[in-house]
Amino acid sequence: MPDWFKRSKSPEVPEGAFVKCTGCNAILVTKDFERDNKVCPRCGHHHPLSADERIAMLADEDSFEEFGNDISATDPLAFPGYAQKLTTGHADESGRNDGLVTGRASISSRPVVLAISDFQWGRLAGTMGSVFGEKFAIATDIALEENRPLITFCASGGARMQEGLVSLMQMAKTSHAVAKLRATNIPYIVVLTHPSTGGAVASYASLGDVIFAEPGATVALSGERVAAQAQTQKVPANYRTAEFALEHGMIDRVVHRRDIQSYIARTLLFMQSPSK
Amino acid sequence: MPDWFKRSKSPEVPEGAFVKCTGCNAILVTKDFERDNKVCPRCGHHHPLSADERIAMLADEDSFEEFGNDISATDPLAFPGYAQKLTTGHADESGRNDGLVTGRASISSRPVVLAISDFQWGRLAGTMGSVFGEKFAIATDIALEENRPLITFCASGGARMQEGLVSLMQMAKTSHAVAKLRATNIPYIVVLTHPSTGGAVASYASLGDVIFAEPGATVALSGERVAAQAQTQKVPANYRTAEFALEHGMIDRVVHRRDIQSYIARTLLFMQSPSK
Amino acid sequence: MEDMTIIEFETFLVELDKNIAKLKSVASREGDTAASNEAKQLTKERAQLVEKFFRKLTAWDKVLLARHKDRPYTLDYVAALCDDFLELHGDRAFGDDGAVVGGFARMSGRSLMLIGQQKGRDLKERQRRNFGYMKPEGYRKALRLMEMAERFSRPVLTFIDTPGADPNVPSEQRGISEAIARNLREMSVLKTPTVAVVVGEGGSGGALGLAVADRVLMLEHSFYSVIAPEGCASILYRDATRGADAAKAMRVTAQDALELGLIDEIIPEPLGGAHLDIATTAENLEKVVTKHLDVLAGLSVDDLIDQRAKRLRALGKFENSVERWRTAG
Amino acid sequence: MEDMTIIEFETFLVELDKNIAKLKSVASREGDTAASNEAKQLTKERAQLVEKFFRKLTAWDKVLLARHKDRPYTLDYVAALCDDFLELHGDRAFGDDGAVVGGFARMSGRSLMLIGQQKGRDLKERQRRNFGYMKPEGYRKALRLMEMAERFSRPVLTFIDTPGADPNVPSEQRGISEAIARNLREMSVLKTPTVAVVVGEGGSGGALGLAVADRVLMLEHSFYSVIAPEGCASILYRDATRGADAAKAMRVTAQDALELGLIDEIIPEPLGGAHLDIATTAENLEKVVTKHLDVLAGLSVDDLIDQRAKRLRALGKFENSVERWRTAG
Ligand SMILES: [Zn+2]
Ligand SMILES: [Zn+2]
Repeated sequence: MPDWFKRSKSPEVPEGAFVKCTGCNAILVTKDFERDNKVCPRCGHHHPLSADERIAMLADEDSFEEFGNDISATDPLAFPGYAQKLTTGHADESGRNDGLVTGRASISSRPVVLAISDFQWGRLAGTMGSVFGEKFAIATDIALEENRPLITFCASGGARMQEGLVSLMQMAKTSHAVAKLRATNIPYIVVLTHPSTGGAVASYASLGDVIFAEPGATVALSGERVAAQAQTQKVPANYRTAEFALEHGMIDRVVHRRDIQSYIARTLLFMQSPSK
Repeated sequence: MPDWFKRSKSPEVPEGAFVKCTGCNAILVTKDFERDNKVCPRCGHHHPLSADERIAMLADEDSFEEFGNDISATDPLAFPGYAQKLTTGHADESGRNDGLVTGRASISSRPVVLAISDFQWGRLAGTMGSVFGEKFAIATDIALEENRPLITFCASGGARMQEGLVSLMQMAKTSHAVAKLRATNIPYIVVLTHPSTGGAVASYASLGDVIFAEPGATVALSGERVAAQAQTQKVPANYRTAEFALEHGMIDRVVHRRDIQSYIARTLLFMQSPSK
Repeated sequence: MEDMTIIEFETFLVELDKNIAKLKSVASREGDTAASNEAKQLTKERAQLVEKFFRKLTAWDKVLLARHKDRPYTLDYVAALCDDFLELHGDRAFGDDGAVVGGFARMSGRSLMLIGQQKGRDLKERQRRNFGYMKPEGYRKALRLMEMAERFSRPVLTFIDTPGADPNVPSEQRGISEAIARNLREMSVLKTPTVAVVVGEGGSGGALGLAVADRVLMLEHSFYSVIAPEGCASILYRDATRGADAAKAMRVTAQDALELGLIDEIIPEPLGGAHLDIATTAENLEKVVTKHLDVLAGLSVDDLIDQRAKRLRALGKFENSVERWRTAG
Repeated sequence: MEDMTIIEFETFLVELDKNIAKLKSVASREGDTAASNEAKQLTKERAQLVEKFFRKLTAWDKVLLARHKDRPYTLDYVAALCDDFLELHGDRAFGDDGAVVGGFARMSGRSLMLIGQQKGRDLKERQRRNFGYMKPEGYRKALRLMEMAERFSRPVLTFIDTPGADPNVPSEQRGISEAIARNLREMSVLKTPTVAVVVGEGGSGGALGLAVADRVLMLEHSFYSVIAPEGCASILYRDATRGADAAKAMRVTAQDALELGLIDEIIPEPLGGAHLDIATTAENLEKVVTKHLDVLAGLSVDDLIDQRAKRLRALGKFENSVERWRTAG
């Protein structure tokens, strides 16, 4: 199991009413923890959220209308173990067809399209396969047709190895989708969450007009092991983090989860307010 | 006198028939030296050329038709010593009004516009004053009207201090002229010669579709003294040279003077041959 | 008094104010009418002195004022002027330059992209912001933000306050010349209204790299120069300490720039300089900037680009004759 | 024979050729008819063995062939194909990446922008070219050249041959992800015809960063993969040495890519691989590339962009039903 996977696992629950922070081991009251959107008040560690939790945090109440849930993967290579993972994913309680959840919503009353990654789905680490690519493209099509900004939250291990070269091509497909948004000046906002790696950051997730990231999120092209093997020089302390990406000019801001909704709303206000 | 000025001075002439290379002190036969376009066959040092020498080397025979020689500087600030330099410049044997020489020509039978800097004119170090800016703009206008590529050779100490803020604005004026070429896909080729510094490289001279430079030419924003004063760290051996600029991705090639005509012709062939 | 620089004059005023305070204190403690009258007299004379001094500031005084340690910086104006400012970071290629800040701003009910050169207040911040010397990644960050503003049809407002572009080896390595040149080119054809305000030091190409705009404004005591006065002095007089003479010779003040037709308007500062009353300065600035933005907002993009092109094409002072110099020799 | 890899088979052939040569030498020196006949027989069998071996190359053989130390690289094709090649350098912002070459090329009477990933032959060149691992400045140089081609309406031809993008700290620092992502975006809407040819290793995103094109072609024994077979093996089997199994599972060959509808055509290599006959390989390549460029040249820019958009939009294998997996559990 990759290291980032271990680090990003959900907090242990010693008793139903309490959770232990995976960042600092503090014991937290579950109710408070949920209210804080699973950010530890002690150490600030941002624990993983499901797509539904993200949507609840972000979208105006009852505004989310999902789309794109009627397509599914085909295991085009008959790749070892992939069918099993897909079956597991489809059986999961969210009822989703993929780790990318797409839909219309409004944020502070502004209509938007959301494309939110769920890292857990199918234990497939938010990877980009054909369904991911198609749902992202549908989300873009709707954003274009209805003149809605597209907002995406990334949490991904990269391209989905199990679909071979087909999955690599999803990088081209999603980047082209962004090109279409850009050509028509439709706002495209990216939020990088833990972990944002591989093919995701080498395509759609690095192409936001504005890019925010959650504190401490891993942001890097190479997986941790590849990175460790490849290094011939000293590795900076914050290497492969959101803070590192900020320092090197790759993202606009590191934003605490409690502020992300307001940062997105302020960005949309800038991009969409009528010209004077 | 700035150091680069000393380094770039014309070779000493021990006897009329011989010259001494300022690069390696070799004694060369003047006739051979002239035939080699003032490049030392021993050490490869590229000695300064006048604009007329450049044009002779570059343009098809008798193809050069000068324009823009009917305007002149006004000393808008009544700056100490400037009037004297302008008078000297205008008295020089070239009969020119400024260190920038502009005209129509053809290169390998392709019609072009040339804008060639003469470093010596008025002992004003090829600086960019109002006349420079206007002549460059006229050259661009003609390039646009007649669909001719613009080819410029830079040899400049930067903006012309003696015209104060007016001269700084020539950076904006020439850069805008390049923007117009770019918008209409008219080829713009820059050749950096010794020295290409200051406001020149921070404007039109860094904006070529293709940028060539002569070997050993100084290429830098800061003058040598400023650079020396400002450094707090080890300075690379080839610092502020064409070779340094190449290494750091700022120019396309370092090209020997004997090859420059052919490199320009090949570039024009690429940019202008009919699409197939 | 005549030979004092503005900084010396400020020191003199501090002493004078101490004296006045002392007199007032004596007057109130001991009911000393003479002291009271002298205090009043000195206060009156102080006001006259200030009036007189500021009526004939030299170019060098303007340089010193523009560099004054208490001079308001970009973020001071942001604090005074903006209802909201969401700072954005990074050039998406190398780094985030602290010598320039930029982001979404709300000002007078308008959304705009605000970009400004930023010096630091204390030593630590000064170092972080490289004393206002921008690096290539700074110009590239600024261009990224300007292109975003263009895409979303927002005006761009830039604040200029830099001694110049960073002249160090790493900046040459990463193409400081290219970064400035590209900004000049792209700003000259940016399809959205642009206003640049020199609020402090307008240091040569490093300043111009953010100042190709539809309107260029200057604060009353800012300056704008092709080369630092000290640099000019060391070339012209072989004496870098003669910056005052060079500043005069190069005509670096806002008033000179206006006379030369290179800027559009001067924004008045409160008596004694912007640092004595940031709120009033910011108010003046907002008024003038808003006026120009309103005019520019009324233009079509084509007209805007066309007017800017004409403006840039017309820059320069020359004659259509070469006779003067030919015969001068 | 069955279990030999292509590299082992080549070694075997070298031994075999030595035997044949020895027999021939004996035959000619001593007039030994038996030796002469045996030499003839072995030569015939050799040809059959080669035929047979190459008819059933495994995915792993393809990987080994694509990485073969004598495999022709971009500059070998340039030498064989181009009447003129003027290499251009630099990204105009940071550096010049030796792992990618690009410039003006004349090929079959056509001017085009040729850009290719380039490994090195000897150790020194390999290091200079970073073993074909491109850095951010490489992708940015390539994009600069592609945009120049677009401006002058020249087609772009890219050669793909990389183990992947450079994964080291400095490349992360300078935004290797951003550089690739930007290339994908910009290549997807570049207003000029583009053809990409995988000539050796098509290593994941590092390859794709130059391979979003109107036509994607592959040499017969090249491969193209979402992750290096060894990397896949170390995830899938926790054993990086099982690259052969992973290569098969991921279907990385040109034939697989064609079957999956991800590429347009396979360019045949001479028997035994491109390295045995560069001239013939280059000829085949030129023929196929020219054919596609001719077709693309006949399209208007709008049609070109439209077709490329449709092509990109259609990438992926999915069903319009989720029932299969829901019921599978
Ligand atoms: Zn904690
Ligand atoms: Zn010599």
